[in-house]
Amino acid sequence: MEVPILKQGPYLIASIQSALSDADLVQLRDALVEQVGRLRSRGVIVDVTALDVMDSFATRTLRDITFMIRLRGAETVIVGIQPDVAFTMVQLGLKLEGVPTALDLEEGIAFLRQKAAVPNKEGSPRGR
Amino acid sequence: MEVPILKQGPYLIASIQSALSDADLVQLRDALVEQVGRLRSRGVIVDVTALDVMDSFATRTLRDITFMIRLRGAETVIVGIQPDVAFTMVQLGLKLEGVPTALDLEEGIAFLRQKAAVPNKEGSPRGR
Amino acid sequence: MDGERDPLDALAQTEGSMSSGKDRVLEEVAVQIHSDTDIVAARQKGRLLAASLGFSSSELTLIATAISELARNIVLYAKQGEIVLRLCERGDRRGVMVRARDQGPGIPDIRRALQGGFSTSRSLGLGLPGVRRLMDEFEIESRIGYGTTVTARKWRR
Amino acid sequence: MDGERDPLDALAQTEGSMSSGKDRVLEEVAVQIHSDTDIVAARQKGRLLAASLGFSSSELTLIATAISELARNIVLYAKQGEIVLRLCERGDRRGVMVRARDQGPGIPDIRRALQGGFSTSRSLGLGLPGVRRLMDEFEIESRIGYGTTVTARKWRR
Ligand SMILES: Nc1ncnc2c1ncn2[C@@H]1O[C@H](COP(=O)(O)OP(=O)(O)O)[C@@H](O)[C@H]1O
Ligand SMILES: Nc1ncnc2c1ncn2[C@@H]1O[C@H](COP(=O)(O)OP(=O)(O)O)[C@@H](O)[C@H]1O
Repeated sequence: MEVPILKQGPYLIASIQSALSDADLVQLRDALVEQVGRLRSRGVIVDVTALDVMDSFATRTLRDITFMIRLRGAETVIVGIQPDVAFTMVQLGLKLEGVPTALDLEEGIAFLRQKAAVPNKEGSPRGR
Repeated sequence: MEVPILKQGPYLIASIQSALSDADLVQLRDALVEQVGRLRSRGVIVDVTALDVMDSFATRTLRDITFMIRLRGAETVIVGIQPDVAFTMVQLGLKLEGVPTALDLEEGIAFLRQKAAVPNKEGSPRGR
Repeated sequence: MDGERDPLDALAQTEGSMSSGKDRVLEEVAVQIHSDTDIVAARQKGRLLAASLGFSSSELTLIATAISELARNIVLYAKQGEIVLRLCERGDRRGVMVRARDQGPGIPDIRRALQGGFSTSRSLGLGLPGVRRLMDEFEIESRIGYGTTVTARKWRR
Repeated sequence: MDGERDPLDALAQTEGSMSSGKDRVLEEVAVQIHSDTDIVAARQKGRLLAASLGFSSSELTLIATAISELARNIVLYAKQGEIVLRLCERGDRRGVMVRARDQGPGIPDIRRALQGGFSTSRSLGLGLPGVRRLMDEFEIESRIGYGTTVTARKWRR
């Protein structure tokens, strides 16, 4: 089941569904990295609100997405990690280090806007 | 094969070719650091679009370039990291931390312009 | 179990809390694991089954995540196998058992695999030690060339 | 492989997945490594060779990068050596083998070198663990005073 990617102004928004297979996630990674270049997006939001399980594979792939997109000059934020999922991740020792997170879509967009407005050496350089 | 360095207004642009040896990269580093001083450049763009492989040596040298030039008061941005290269870098654990990246030349110039317009404590002090 | 002093060490290794197999089985379902979509199916079935015992939603997520990790190890390292999900009763406690079984290559050094941070693939090596932390009981049995069986249980509080 | 119990440990160390050497060789080319321009030549040859098997462009970049890292280690630590590039077949799978061989000083502690973050030069110490992650199979054999051989394989999916 492919994850749909929405273009919203300078941002891409991908909303992950519950029954996400590893292959779907890898497909999402490659699609996002490609579209960030083609559509010249400044930021990417990956919404995991509906995701049932964030295991080591999902965590690693979300990290890969974030770092790959950063190397292409845009910023990524993961939004919607649910309390149960957050609890399990902590128990598993999965930390998402270096990966920005926000409460929900709204906060995610606010994060990307602010990143663009106040650039710093590690931020997205493409803001105006 | 020496990397040609172009002067474009207040910026220096270096476009790396595919078959770049370690010695070429070190030569580029030294040339950039020297020219930033001599030409009083405010920013440097290193375009790696054509580079076939970004291994640990290339990553380290690009970081060195960025930090050396920052110590000389100018900002560097790496542009054109291709999706395949970004994927490999992430698999290798090479993150280019502290090194600004942008999609392509155009975005790189936009980044340097904006850096100059909105300086911050971590940015280029020579902005006006 | 001290693997280093076990004379059978080279043949079979076991590690973990060996809890009695005298649990009463209330319900059981097996999911065949061949590909990454089976991983999703297994964890969904496990969540559903465990929900019938009245586990909290946090615990259901823990259980589903453990299943996901074990099923993925089957796909990654043994190509195929099965996940057995079982509701069981021991004394006055009820719980869920997850058993991941394969006839893959086996794990050469279980201790090292359980230490965490050890991985023969490109991943984080957090799977097995993570599952052990998530569940109440955890056993692993592996024999080189014969396969691996991981059994984990979670009891309702 | 448990290096700690190996009586030959002091002489030769081996680490990694020891996969059968019974692969059928389809094509082979060796590149002598003496200087940094040979590193570029080796990775270009490797990419070209692997491309003939139909690897994806992502995989070709992974393979070329692995070659680059191994060839650089030869130049840095052994001064000279060779990279053997081989297309091979095992059962119904085809893939590429990269073997980096030198008669340099050898690696005193392979385990430590494979942990990552360990480096005797000024670099990141990500080379060997990185190559291991990039490729499907990875073996390393080293004997102090005699040299080092690293063999890595990537199979087409
Ligand atoms: N079912 C299995 N069969 C064979 N080897 C396994 C199996 N499960 C785990 N392993 C081995 O144990 C190591 C650690 O596993 P794990 O903790 O799940 O981390 P990861 O899968 O991220 O490497 C794996 O890298 C693999 O070598
Ligand atoms: N071919 C070799 N011969 C001798 N020593 C080596 C060789 N390759 C690697 N090493 C040793 O292993 C260490 C780790 O290597 P590597 O992971 O590639 O990182 P780096 O080259 O960045 O130090 C090196 O610092 C070096 O001491």
